[in-house]
Amino acid sequence: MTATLKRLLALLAVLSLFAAACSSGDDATDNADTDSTEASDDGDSGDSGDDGDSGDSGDSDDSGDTVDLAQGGSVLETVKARGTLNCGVSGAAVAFSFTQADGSVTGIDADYCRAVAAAVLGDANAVNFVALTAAERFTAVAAGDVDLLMRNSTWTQSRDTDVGMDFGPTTYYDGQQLMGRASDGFSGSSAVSEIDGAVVCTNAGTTTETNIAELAGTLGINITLNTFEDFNIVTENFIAGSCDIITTDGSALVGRKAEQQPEGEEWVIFPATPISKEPLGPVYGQNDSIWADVVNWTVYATIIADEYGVGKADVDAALAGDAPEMVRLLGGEGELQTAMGLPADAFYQVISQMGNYSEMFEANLGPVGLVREGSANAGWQDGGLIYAPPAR
Amino acid sequence: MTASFTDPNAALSPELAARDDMINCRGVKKWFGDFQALKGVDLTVKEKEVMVVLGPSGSGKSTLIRCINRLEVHQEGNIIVDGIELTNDLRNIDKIRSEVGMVFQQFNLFPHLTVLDNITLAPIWVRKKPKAEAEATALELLTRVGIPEQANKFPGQLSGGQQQRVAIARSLAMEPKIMLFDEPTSALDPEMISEVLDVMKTLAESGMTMVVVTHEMGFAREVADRLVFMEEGNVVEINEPEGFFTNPKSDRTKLFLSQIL
Amino acid sequence: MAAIQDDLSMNLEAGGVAPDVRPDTPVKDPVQWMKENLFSSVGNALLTGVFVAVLGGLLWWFVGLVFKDSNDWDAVATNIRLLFSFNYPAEQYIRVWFSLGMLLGAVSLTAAFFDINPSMSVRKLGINASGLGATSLIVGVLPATPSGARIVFLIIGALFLAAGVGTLQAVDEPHKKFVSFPTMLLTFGLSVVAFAWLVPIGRNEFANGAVIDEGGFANPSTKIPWTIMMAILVGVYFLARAVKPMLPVKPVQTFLITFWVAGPAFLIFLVLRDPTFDYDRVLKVDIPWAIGFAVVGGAILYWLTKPMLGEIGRLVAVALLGVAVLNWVAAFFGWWSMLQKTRVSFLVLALFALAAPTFAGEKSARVRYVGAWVAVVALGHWLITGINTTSTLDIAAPPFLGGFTISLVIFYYVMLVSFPLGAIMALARTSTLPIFRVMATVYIEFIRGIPLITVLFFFSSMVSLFLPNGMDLSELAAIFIGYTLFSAAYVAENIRGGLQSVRRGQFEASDALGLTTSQRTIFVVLPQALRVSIPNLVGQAIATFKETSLIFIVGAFDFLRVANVSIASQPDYLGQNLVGLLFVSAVYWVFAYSMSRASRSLETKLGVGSR
Amino acid sequence: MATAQVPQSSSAHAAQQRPPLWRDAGVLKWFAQIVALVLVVGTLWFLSTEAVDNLEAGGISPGTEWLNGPANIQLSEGIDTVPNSAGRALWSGMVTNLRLAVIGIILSTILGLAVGLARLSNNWLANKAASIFIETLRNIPVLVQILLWLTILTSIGALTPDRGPISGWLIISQKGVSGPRIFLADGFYQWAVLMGLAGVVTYFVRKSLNAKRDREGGTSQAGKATVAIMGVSAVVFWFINPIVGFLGTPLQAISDGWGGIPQPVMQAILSALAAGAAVNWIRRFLNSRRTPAGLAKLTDDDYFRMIFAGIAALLAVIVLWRWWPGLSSWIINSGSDFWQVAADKFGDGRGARPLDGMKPTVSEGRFANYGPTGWTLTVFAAALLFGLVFYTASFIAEIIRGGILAVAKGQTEAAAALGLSRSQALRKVILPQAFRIVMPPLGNQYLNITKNTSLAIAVGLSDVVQVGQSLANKNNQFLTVFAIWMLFYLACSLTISLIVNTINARLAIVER
Repeated sequence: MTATLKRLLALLAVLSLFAAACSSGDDATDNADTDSTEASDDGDSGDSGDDGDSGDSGDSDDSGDTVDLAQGGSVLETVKARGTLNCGVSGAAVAFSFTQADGSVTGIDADYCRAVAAAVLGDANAVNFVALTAAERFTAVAAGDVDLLMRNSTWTQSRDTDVGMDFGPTTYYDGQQLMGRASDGFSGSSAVSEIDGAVVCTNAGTTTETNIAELAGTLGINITLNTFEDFNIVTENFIAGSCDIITTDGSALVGRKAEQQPEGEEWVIFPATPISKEPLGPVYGQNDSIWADVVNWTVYATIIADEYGVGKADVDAALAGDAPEMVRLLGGEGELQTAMGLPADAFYQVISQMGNYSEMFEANLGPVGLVREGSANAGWQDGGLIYAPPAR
Repeated sequence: MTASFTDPNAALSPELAARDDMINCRGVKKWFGDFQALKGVDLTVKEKEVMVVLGPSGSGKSTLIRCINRLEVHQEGNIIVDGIELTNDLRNIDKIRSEVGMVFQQFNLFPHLTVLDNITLAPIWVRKKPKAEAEATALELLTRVGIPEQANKFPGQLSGGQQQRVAIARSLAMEPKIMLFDEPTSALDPEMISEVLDVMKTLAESGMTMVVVTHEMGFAREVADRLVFMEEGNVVEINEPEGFFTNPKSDRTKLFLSQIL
Repeated sequence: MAAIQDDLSMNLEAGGVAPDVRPDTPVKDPVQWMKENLFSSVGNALLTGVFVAVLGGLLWWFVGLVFKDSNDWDAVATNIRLLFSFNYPAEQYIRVWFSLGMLLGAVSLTAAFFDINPSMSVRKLGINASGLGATSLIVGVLPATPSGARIVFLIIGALFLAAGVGTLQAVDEPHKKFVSFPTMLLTFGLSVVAFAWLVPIGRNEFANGAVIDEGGFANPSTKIPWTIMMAILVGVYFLARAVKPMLPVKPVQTFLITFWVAGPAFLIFLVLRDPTFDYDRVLKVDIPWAIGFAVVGGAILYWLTKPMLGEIGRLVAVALLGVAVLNWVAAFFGWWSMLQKTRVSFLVLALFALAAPTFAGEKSARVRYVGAWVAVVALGHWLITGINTTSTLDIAAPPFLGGFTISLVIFYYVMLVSFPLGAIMALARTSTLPIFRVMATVYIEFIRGIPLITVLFFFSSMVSLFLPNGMDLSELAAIFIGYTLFSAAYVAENIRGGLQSVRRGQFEASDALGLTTSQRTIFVVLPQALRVSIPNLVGQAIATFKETSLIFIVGAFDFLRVANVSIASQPDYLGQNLVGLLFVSAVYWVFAYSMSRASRSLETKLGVGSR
Repeated sequence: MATAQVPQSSSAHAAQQRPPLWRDAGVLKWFAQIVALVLVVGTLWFLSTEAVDNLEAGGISPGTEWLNGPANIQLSEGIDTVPNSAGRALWSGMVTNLRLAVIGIILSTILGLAVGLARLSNNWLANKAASIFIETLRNIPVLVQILLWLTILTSIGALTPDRGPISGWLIISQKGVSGPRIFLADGFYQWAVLMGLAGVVTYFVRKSLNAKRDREGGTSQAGKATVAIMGVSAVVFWFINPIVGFLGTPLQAISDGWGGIPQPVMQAILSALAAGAAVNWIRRFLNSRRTPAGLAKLTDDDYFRMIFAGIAALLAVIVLWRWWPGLSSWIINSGSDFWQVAADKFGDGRGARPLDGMKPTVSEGRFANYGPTGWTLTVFAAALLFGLVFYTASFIAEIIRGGILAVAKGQTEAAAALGLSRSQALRKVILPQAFRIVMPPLGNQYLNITKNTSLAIAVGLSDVVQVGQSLANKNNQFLTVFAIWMLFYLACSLTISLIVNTINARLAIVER
């Protein structure tokens, strides 16, 4: 017995040391590929040296080279070297990105992750989806845990300037809306001032919470505001009747209404006169214009293809076709794409594997009842805001 | 201060007087907070001498021998054991502890170790002896104290007398020059006392230097070279056994003897 | 049910209030039994009435909850994989099965080599089966049960009741006859296999999110592995029993303990991470360094363990420690660069050197000590090299998975690290040195005074603030560190309880024998203290396990988040929180309950209660 | 111990040899401790400077000023759902925590006691039901239980104006539970002062009655007298309580006087207190080392202790004058505020009724919601409370069962031999003894329930953690927010352990 105990103790002591060693080694690896921005600022300071050689200790010399390259380079190089794209998503946002039973992620945000992977790596499936909560998403971008964040994140001034990240072109123009019950006397034309005395529920840690509180103050109405960490509980409580009104981005409300409205009850979404503007789009690390170009032009490529009506099916025809902008975009004249470090057929891959903007919209947002026509998400020719600079 | 100065070398037989000092206490004082347990004890124990310390409870007997092993730290005076003075010096403390064995009233065997492991623990880890050698010694010692068959049992499975004999064997395994006994028989049932005392007698006959705190008068009379009587932190009388029992010098000793005999 | 029956009898044995049930009490006839146990007095009869109403009402309500119209149990059945391993790639699943197989094999080996043979008397078996049958019958009769399930419940209830009562009637003196452990193991294995092959679960084959197999029965990729798992569980046990007489038991036991402490870490690391070594670099850099440390360090340690070396050894050890610390300081300020693992190795060497006098001794002991050092070097260098190497696996949240696996992994690592940390703090808190004591006390009481959730928030959102520029921790690592520091304070309190139960005499006896303070602590005090605190430590482990659910709040994709958020966000199962939560409760319950049962039998075995 | 030895009584023996430093146990142990202390303090110092640097690089200066700034958030429920400052929002959250903790402690104790006793019952069914309760609930994580309760409770049924079960008195719906509310009205503080006086009178009457009984035998009428005096005074004072309204003036004077203390004076007083404490400690310490023969030998240990006491006092003084002078003015201001609040309670215009009550109502308007008149537990608070109470009760039941079983069997037998019934034996013999065994673990559970109120964030309830989290998400003042959480919970823990320790000490004395 003693012998066993003795050995056990000795072993535990050793193991605790290892655990300490492991965790330090661990974060070293975490940094090795993503730490480039900080490290490059400090030049050859002690910290970066520390990370560098711990990364070295396991990797071969060429991995060391990668780190060197990345020091002055872009996320683009890192992604190419890694062979997969780390893409931050919500994992729990209906129609935008949700986790399926087999672990795959579906939704328009997820599709844009795939589109970027198709552009950079030629394979739409070379994506690691990292599910992130609202609270941790921006830290993940700033720390480089993800290369790209597609997590219905609103582009705001403070976020753009503050926290070490940049925003790409908007992929969905959203706006905060409210949803109530028809049985409470609401209609599609109800005004916010009518919710006096209501129990309003929304999700915590987002702009919607602040918006509704401020609005209630401005309108001088009394509301009880309950906030929850995730929107499922909000909807649950709305169904149960514990909440009178729920509010979040209009797209989510439409989705919830389409999927969860019980039999015999009528939910109404208040008019789209926005309480707030919520432009949603890709987010990436600050001051990396190479990577920003790649992401932005992937989005633009889907929009331009949409303008020309070129989808998955007719992409080959378009490549051989006579619209010069489209031919250029699809890599007919390769230098535009190669100039930004992508293969010439990058956007050909995007359109052929993922389709154009319309196709992605219809495939993901259509089923939950969201329509482009008449909304801000219509193409610019149809009076919407979806617009891309020319590919020249 | 109670001033009953006793000569530490009193009542020494010429044979003993010729030998070297093993333990030498000079003016040892010890306080527990406000309570003074030792009030200046002077004592000399000669090589191979068996000294029995008597006295009513609370008289400082246990404190004295615990100071000799530095289980308690004395605050004033000097204690020199086998030529080494007890100070804060780690090396000296280690040296003395491995030379002085101690047997406790409550045995203090390690309940989670077998008898054999109890005995070999210190020889292996303190004396750095090979395990096989330590075990051989342990078995030999167990034979000497008369319980070789109990080697693989746990202390909880032994009777009190057997446990105390294991405790003695455990101390002896360190090959101490001096053995301290702190009331070794007072936690035992009467029928077990003799088996422990017999072991102690054998040990005394083999020439071990021993300091024994006990209430066993028969043992004291039979085995001791000298008797020390303590009261209230002072040494009241030092005498050889016959003189102590038949013709005590101090009144306090007489009173004590009359109560106890 | 079975377990509760156990509790009942335990209560009767332990309780001074209830009468003892002697093992040879004959089985009474039901009327007499009811008279004694339910209607012994008017008050008792009244109580029985009240509880019949309460229990019946609760059962009715619960059955209604489980079979509510709006519940779609397909949500759980379809998402089982998501719940347990989140988005772990399906084509790599063989690794998960491999590690599960290792663990099950270890369970069997442990049972065989530690003689763990829980057996159940036939009487208890019969009573449990009848109880289960009766409950099932009642559920079948309740109006809340949907008509489809009603028949199943009635049939199962009737079968179990008949089997239970039949067993009790057929076997005479059923309390003296026992069902052996191998039989129970075999029955369990066969039941699981039968369940996998015979019970339809449905919706289980996917192609990129779309269900392509709506068939009723679990698909072969689940059935066959489970059959193999059960074959391992049962087969390894019988194999081990067969070879046990030929093998030395002690070393196997030591190996098994080592496996249970360190094995899961290896499985997580090796099987779920799979480093791709660059062998050129391994040969040129890693192996030479490891050999260098092993040889030079071994020589130093061999010299340091010389008996009676004196303070020169201590000085050398302190000097080594100085060098080791300096290396870290240098790394911090960028004075000179060095491989991370050399820094770690220096530190470990210094600690080994400091501990050397404690383990000093004759030649064989010294060789053993050096051997331990070499093993540590080999292991450590391999681990660090592996960790710093890219993995062949594309898992979204390296190095862990999500779902239940992450709960288990966090639980395992937290316990592994907080245990030694807690032991050190407990020693510091009971030490006689005032500054150590005050520091440990302040830390422990501070941590115990605040809720875990605030600690997790602090670490998940603030750790990067406290680190120098350029250093960063992943979210999960931060959570893990926070949870470990939290848990260590509780572990320390439990061990302190054990330390205080070690009697003063033990210390004195050790001192009298000349053991040094560290020898006294390692060989005498800690073993006794740990044994006393085992039940409390297991209790603490259960609490730690349950509280892994709190990482849900700081945003980790653990079991609870998958059930409550991820599944409820799938268009097919929008809003199916209730079924997810019920399933999560059931799984947590099974694990926590088995752990508490195990700890209770451990307590009885160690006789801690009777001390 | 190893300091230079100056023999005081006799020079017959040589001085103790001082060992070399690296072998001196006394020096070594202090050396190791100081090194450890320096390492820990150094690491903490390094980390905190890093934190401050990092924060300032991000344009945030950690501090407390923002607590007085606007909150910009709305709370779900609490004493103030639209707080006008961040500090007020946090305070409102703390009150929510405390309310939940107190209600939770009371309910879980009652439930736990019931289940624990049922677990010991001879009735097979009661016993079994109790063990199912315990084994089910304590093995499911409390967070999961809370979320389950939320799902379950929101399916109760819609709130309508005439909803029951007792319409107008008790209303249960998926928006929560509402019942009549009793609250302290204006006259309460006057009434409380008068009742305190009545209490003093009762105390002396009881004392004399008990003394009489001891002298003359028979039964004392103390119990009846207590009921009579307190009952009569309660009724009488209910109507005449405004007569003590004059107390407002002296309290106001105390408040003004306290607020008038200049800051340096307060600093000086506090410094003097710190220094005095250190001197007092050293004096007491030296006294404990004093012997009839004079001062005993002081060891190195003792010197180190005294030096540390001095350093601690010095640090306190430096903190007071140099690092945190605001502490003194805070003590002055809040002390003054405290007396001011007390004075206000007795000010003019206070009505005569000590207590008041209102029935629950359902608000008129577009939505059916509970009105402010009743005592309302929203469904979110209810889910949290149910989760906490059921989970904790399962532990309390086990503690109580264990405590009762731990009371020796002989006690039960002796009680039976005296002819006490089972319930009497339980009430008079076993429970009082079990209580003492049960108290410390029970205190632990109370602490747990208090700490677990922080799970309110999972059901969207605005407790101190949720409010702090929302605020910190907006202004990144995580450090201050965490410090506030810490202080709040540590204060709760200390209070609870203080109460439990006091009760335990009292019980221990009573038993002997």
